[in-house]
Amino acid sequence: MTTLLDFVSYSDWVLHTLIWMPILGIIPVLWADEQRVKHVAFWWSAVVFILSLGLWWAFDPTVGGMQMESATPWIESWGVSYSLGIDGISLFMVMLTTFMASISILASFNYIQDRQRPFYALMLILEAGVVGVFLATDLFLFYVFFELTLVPMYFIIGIWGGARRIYAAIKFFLYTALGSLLMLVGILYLVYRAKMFIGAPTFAYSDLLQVPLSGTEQLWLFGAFALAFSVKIPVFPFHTWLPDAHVEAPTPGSVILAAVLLKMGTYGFMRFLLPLFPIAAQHPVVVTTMLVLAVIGIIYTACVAAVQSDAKKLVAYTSVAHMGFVVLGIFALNLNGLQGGLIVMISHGISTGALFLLLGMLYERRHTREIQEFGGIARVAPWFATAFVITALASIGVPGTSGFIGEFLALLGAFETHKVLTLVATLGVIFAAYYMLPMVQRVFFNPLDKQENREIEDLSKRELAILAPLCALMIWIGWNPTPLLDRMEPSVQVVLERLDEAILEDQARVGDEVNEPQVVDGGQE
Amino acid sequence: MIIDFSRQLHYVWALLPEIILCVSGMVILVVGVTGRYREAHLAVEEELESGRSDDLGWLALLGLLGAALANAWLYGVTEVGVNSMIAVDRFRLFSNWIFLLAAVLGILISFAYVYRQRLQAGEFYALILFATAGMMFMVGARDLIVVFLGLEVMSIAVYALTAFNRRDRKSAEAGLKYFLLGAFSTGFLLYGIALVYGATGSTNVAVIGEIISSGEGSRSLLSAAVALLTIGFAFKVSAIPFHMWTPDVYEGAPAPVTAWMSAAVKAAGFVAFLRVFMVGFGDHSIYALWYPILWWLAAITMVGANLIALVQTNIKRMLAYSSIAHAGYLLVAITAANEAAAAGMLFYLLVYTLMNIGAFAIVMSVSHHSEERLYIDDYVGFGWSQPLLGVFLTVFLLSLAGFPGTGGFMGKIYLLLGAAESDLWTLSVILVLTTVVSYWYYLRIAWVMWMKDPETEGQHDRIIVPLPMRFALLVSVGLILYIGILPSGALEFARASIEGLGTFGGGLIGQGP
Amino acid sequence: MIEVLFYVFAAVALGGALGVVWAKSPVGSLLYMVATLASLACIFVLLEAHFLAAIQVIVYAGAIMVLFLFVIMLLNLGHDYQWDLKGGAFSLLSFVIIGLMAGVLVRQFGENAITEPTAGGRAIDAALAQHGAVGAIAQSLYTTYVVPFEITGVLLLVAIVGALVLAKKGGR
Amino acid sequence: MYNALGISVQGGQATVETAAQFQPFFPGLIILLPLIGFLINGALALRHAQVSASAVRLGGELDLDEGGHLPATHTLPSYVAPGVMLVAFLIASVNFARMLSVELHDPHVIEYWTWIATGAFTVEAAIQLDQLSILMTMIVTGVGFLIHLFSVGYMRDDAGYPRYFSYLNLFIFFMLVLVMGASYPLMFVGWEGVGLCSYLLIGFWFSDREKSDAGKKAFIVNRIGDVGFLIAMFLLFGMFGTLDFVPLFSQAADLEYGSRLVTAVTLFLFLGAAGKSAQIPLYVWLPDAMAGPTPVSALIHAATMVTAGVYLVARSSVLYALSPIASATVAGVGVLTALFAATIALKQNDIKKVLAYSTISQLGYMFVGVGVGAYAAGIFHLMTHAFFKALLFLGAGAVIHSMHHSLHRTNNHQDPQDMRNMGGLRTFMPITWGTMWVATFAISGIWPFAGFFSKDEIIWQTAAFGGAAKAPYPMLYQVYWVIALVAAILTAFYMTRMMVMTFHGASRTGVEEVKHLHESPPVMWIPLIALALFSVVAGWINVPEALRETFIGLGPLTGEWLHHWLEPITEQAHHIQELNLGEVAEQAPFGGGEVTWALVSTTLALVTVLASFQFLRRQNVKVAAEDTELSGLSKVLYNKWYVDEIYDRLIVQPLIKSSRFCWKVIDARVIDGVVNGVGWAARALGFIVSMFQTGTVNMYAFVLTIGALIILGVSVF
Amino acid sequence: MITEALVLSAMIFVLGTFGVLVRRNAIIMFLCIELQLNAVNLAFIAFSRLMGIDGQVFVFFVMTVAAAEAAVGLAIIISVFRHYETVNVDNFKLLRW
Repeated sequence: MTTLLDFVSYSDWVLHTLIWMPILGIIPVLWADEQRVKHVAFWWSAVVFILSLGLWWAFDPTVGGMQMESATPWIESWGVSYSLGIDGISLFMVMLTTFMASISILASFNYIQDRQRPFYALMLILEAGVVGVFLATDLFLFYVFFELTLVPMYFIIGIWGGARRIYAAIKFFLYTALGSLLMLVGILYLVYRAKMFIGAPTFAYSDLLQVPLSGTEQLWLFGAFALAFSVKIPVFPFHTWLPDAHVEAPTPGSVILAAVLLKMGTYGFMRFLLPLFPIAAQHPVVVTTMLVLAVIGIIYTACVAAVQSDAKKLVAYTSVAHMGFVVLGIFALNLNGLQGGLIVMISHGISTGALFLLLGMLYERRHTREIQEFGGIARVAPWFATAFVITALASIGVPGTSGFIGEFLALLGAFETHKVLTLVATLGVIFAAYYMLPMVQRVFFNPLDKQENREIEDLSKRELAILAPLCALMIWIGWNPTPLLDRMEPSVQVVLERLDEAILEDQARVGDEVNEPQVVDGGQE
Repeated sequence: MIIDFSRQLHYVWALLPEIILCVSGMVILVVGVTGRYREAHLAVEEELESGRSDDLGWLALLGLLGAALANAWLYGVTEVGVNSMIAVDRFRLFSNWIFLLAAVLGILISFAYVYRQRLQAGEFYALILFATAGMMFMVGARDLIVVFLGLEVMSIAVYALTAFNRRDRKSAEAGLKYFLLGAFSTGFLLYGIALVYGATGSTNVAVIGEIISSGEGSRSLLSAAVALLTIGFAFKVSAIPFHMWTPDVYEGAPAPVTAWMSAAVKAAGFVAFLRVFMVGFGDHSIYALWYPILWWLAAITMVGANLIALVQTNIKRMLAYSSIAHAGYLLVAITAANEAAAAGMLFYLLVYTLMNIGAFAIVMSVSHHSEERLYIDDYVGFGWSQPLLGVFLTVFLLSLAGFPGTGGFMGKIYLLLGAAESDLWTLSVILVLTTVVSYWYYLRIAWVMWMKDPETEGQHDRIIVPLPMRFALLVSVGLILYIGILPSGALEFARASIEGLGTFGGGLIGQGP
Repeated sequence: MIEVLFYVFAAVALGGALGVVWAKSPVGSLLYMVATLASLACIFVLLEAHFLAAIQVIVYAGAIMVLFLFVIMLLNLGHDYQWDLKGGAFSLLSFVIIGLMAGVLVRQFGENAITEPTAGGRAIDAALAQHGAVGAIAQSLYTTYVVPFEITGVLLLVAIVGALVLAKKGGR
Repeated sequence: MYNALGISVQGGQATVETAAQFQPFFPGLIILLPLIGFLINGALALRHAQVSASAVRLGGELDLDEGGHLPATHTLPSYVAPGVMLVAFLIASVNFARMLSVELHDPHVIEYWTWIATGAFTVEAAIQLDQLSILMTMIVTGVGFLIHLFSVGYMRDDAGYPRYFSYLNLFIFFMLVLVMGASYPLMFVGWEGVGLCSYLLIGFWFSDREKSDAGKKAFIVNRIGDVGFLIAMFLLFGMFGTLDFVPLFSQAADLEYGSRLVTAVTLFLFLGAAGKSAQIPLYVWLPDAMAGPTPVSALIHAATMVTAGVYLVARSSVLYALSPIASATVAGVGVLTALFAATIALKQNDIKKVLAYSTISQLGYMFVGVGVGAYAAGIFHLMTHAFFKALLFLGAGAVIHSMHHSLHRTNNHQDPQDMRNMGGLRTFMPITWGTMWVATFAISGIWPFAGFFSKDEIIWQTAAFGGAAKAPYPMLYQVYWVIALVAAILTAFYMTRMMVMTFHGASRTGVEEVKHLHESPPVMWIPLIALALFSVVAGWINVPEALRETFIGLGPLTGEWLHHWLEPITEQAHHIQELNLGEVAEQAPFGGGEVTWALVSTTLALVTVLASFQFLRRQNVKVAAEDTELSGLSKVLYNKWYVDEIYDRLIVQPLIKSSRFCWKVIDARVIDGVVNGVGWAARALGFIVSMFQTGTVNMYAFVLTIGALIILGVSVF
Repeated sequence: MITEALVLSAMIFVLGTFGVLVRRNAIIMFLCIELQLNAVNLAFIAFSRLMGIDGQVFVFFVMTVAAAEAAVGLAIIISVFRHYETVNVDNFKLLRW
């Protein structure tokens, strides 16, 4: 495999292809006639996914830094370059994106009945944007992609969504834009500092890492960045856009939103927040605040989820809880926590994506999402029920599924640093059962007492083809996450080393100030 | 060619674009008066679409082409000395491009309107050309007298254009308001000029700058002068609280005039503002005086305009408030008063011209080239019945909102970079926060036209987009996207245009209020 | 002597200005305006701006004010004796504002009170002596300020065109 | 550098060499076979479900009796499911035999693949073969096989037959992972996995809302315990840097005795154990779990899964030995549970409920055993209990099966599980009657049945521990001992009551119904016989030395064989105990040695059984439909001390209410209120500001002038 | 006398401003604006006593502008009058908010 990939010099073009190919896909999608457009879109995205599969082999798991890097000057006077790269943190995010994108396009065959061409075009743009977010190693480029994902999602929710779609779409848009624009100011501040330090403006991630920042600056910038990412994740008080967006979005939109868009926030934490502002990120107050928010998110949203009457809203709230685990893992600031967070991200992407798919399929059959309306469906749709139960179990982190590995590692990591908070967070495990099982029960079990429910069809072949790989992945990762963990570890190590070094440097700096206050002449400067 | 104004003829060369514009304006007037009178008949759709309806418009475009050629030619000219009354620097030439572009786009989109509303084409286009010439005088001047006269040429032409549609009482009312307030603010501007003159004894900004930095000149007069000049310019660029005329005038004026003037007049105001303040009052001592004023002006303008825009129902009015908001963003650049900010302002004005005129062009198509269906609710279902126009309008709106992938985004970044150079972080934060507010009203149109289900079918089926307007739209969309994706060329161009402008007062680190 | 004359004319000018604001009818305002203009012309003379004083009377008081009068007559507003001042509070507030504004301006002027003509003033005297009142201005108008002078030509053309278009009756 | 204690993280590789003599016989297959069974049965189940779904869709049910012969989806599982169990049991037996033949001191760890490896934390997917795990494996596969066999008969008519067996096989798979896993995380996989299967099987008849609810309740309550397990793992990882048993326990011996950390770990572990093994306060799910098919109750909720807690404590014996507080807690909770559950069992009328509370009570005994440091005794009782309780449940299942058939035939909608509707079944079901009496004697602790040996040892060890030289809380243990004795008497009473109400006295089933009562088919009674056999003989593998010495020739087996067998597992714990507590006492608190008290307890039990048999036989039991309201203590006992209601009032309802509050108030009002409020305020502000735009030029000029004045003022001053 | 002239100009200027603020008649408002321009002229001339002839030249241009403005302004007023039959600015409220 590796030889084949080398032969076609895969590493040289794959990253660019993954971004630009979906965008180019707009042309055939807009060209195709209305009946065939969905197939065109699906196969196009499938090819993108297949191309991304090569990363598994082409990626060197021993290297912690960026791989397959390429940089082309873009806006030279601002120091902006079109530079891409991949490492262990982004590798799986990219693959998850290409995978979930093609899955959700496949899942929209029935759901999207009108205005198909624009829909699929937007989906492809969205895919390109998200892949770009994960691949960009230039903050400007990152920001562009980060924002770019908003527009297609806005239209996907707003045009193909439910009754309150406009409210949901605008809320989603404004909420996330608010955060990211403040981040933009932060980025510019960073660039301005870099210009003073290096002499030329630069947005390159690797250059910005070199910029020395004082503690206060770091805290402010951390705040700006963290707000953007926290809204995206979303972290507790910024989460209310999510249920609305999820409920109103069409199934494929929800899937993409849950599976990859939320990950952009946590990815940002790992990729930018920790390495760029290591002092602030390790500031006890900051860490505690983030952890407390994460824990509130876990418990609180689980509670809120439990009393939802709309199944989709329930799952939406659970997303917040899951992402709470990710934040918890990240701010454990150790190997277990970070890797656990990454696994939760992957697992959540797959399992919650699958849950939204299943609920979407249910909606296609019954045109309602009210839990009360269902009951006993397992009797008429056993395959459906089986898939749903497996997914639900993965979602609540039953051992043997992907969810467990992530949550376990995240909690394990967090426990090392913050015992009490982790203790509370662990209660989330109970709450997960508290929200998920009643829903499963009321939808799939209980008496089959409604005539409409009797007529529910079981999964079709296409739907099975969608769900089977997802379920297989949930279980496979649950039993053998090591190949994933192996590939992440060096990159996570790099982040952690950066944190450690920063603390040492800071101590050295403080030490200098304390020990040698008498040095007046500028010899040292 | 070297120009040192040792001979009077040099003035002709230096002012060649303006002269060409004035001459072609006069030609159009003459042709318009003597030319064959065209009866507007009802089966005009075809003629409307092709844009053949108005020969005078093409004539005006020809004149603009000539001016453009002259402007390009001026790049080969070398200026000797920096104190002459007429500046032949790249700053002026870049601004000229903006005015020419605005005029070209404005004329291209007004063909059908002029025809439908039976406006006097000759006078209409001539006034646009004269106003453009006025703007060019204004920004090309290093002497406050010329600035003032250019401003008056522009203003009087625009007053007339605003009230041009004699059948429309809104147009007349707008003209009156614009005229009264414009003249009123001119009084302040003039008084400011008088005080500057009294303080320094000169009306040449370069000389004023030198005198101020040498420490001469009465500070007490200067401080009042700066304030009065700020008021005068703030009125022209419609900064809050000198913005009151803007929404009314933009709503009342004929649509193509609104489109054109919202971009061009503002651009002229800003460019002159920048030159006067940076070159004339660029010294640190006096920068400290006007810096907080402009800081607050920018902040209030950004906040206020965006807030009011939220509650507008008329799209022209909403775009008017949006233009005020953009004035706020541009004021940030003037507040920053450094090289990057100045270049950013030029760049932003260029992009703004494209996107604003583009947006208005589509507004005009929707309103059937007259003054109807201007409410945001009239856009329900527009996107789906006219997909291409819908996409274009979406692009314009996203660009106005400053979204990545569009020129508006790059412009905003440039402004923010300029603000960063002067450490204007609070202002930057206000800028981005108000941008978020602005998303709401820009996206509102997007949601109305794409996401709402229309109650009546086919209300947008009879939209005509004449060939010239199509051309204008394609050019603007293409340029906006091009600049949004590959901005380097335009950026470099804007940056190079700033070189040698004069002293820069910006970069007073940490002098935030 | 000159000072006394100045104060007399200043008083008339101010009174006229007040009258413009205060007069009930447009025609009354106009007449007060003419008075102000005339007294200002006299002050111009006192300040050695003879040519401008003449222009002030001929162009301003003569031509422009007559134009106003024409319009007032055209619109048949001459017999309009309606009091059209804004309401009391508004006026009061406006008065406070302009009072403050005047205070600020006067304070600024007072800070560098110059009474004696300086080098510039002497240069004017010299120019007046050499070229006469018209020549002194013409000298710089056609040399230094030739460009603005040309622009005024465009300006007037624009004004004519604008006025023609707007004042023309009805549609085509 | 990421290990807090600086201990290198390695699996149990060191032990592989020393155990060179022991040749495991495909141990992986033991786990794999049930999994294969699950996959086959699962596939059949899904296939069958599609058929039945189309029948349901048409409005009816799939009636298997109508078709004449059963489809392949129903015949195949009958062979596959018990078959894989049998093979697994045989393989386990071979391994057991091999282990018997060699002196295996250190556990034998077999690694398959690296499960989780983050760089800071590594867990192998490995199984551990040692005396304890092989014993548990034997119990699980052996009892499991018998119950599978029984189920073939019991579930024959059920539409979900293949699904049932797929769940059952999956359960066995997870149970084996639990007992054979070589690390806490792997054990946790089995731990939650069995909980999951329990959930699925309790809610097997998911169309019934109550049964579905019961499954959910079981899962959630179990999860509460699982949190304890998780936290304990986190703590252990922090302490040792590994979660593999072998390196962890070898380091654990070095810990300080009674340190707070160990106490915390063991208490959290016990929280997990209490959840899984239905101890106070987390026992509430087990009685409800009787909603599942009866063989499931036998397998999961009596013989195997619920004993996992005991297994956990025994497995972690080193840690518990280090923490006297935790041990006392374990024993205390155990003994309280034993008494508490026994009191409730006194007044239950549902035959399975009686057995359920009896199970809880017996589990309490096991915890007493492991709590007083008698880990082998706990495991011993676990084993004997597995036999006789499985037997009791299967017997009850046979009764219910028979009752169900007769009620079904006569279209009677009475509850087939209510003992008030039974009586006199002895004549119709002699085998069941006989085997169940055997089990009753066993559970009551009457010599020479298995329960006598195991239970009596626990009671005795409690007494002895209370008298240990340096026992931490001697008084406490004496109280435990007395309670344990009382609970034993109660056990004898309620078991006799159950037997009498079911099998003796006059038949209360009804005239027509009686005709349909019948003994079970062989596939069902053969397991009964087999289990009855074990219930008699199983106790003899661990005859206390004292008894053997006193009553010479009571058995050919060596005394305390199980103790010796488990010695490699428990020796470390015993060593710690001896070091810190000294020798246990030879005498009970009120005097008397082991033999004496054994005699006393068996006599007490026997007397209780006989007396209550005589007393209860004459009592006039009314049919359920005609039974009168209870009052006083009886009512409280009948209503299970109202614990469910109290939990509902104190925990469930407040939780739901606060959840609603969070949603309706905090989320919708406060947070969204702020969000929408900002938007609303912005628009309102915009509206207000736009009020200046009055349309009159004066106003515009006025605003302009104010601005001008402000700017002038600012710049001048 | 120069300072006095400046003070006079300031006073006439603010009086003109006052007129614009309080009068409703468009023509009179325009007259008040002319008043402002005259104040400016006075200031220029006063300053030109200090600084030279440039101020006077400027006044010349201002007067031209005033004339041009008068032409267009009055034309606009006529145009408005045709629609509204009044020059009272309070009536021009079609465009607001």
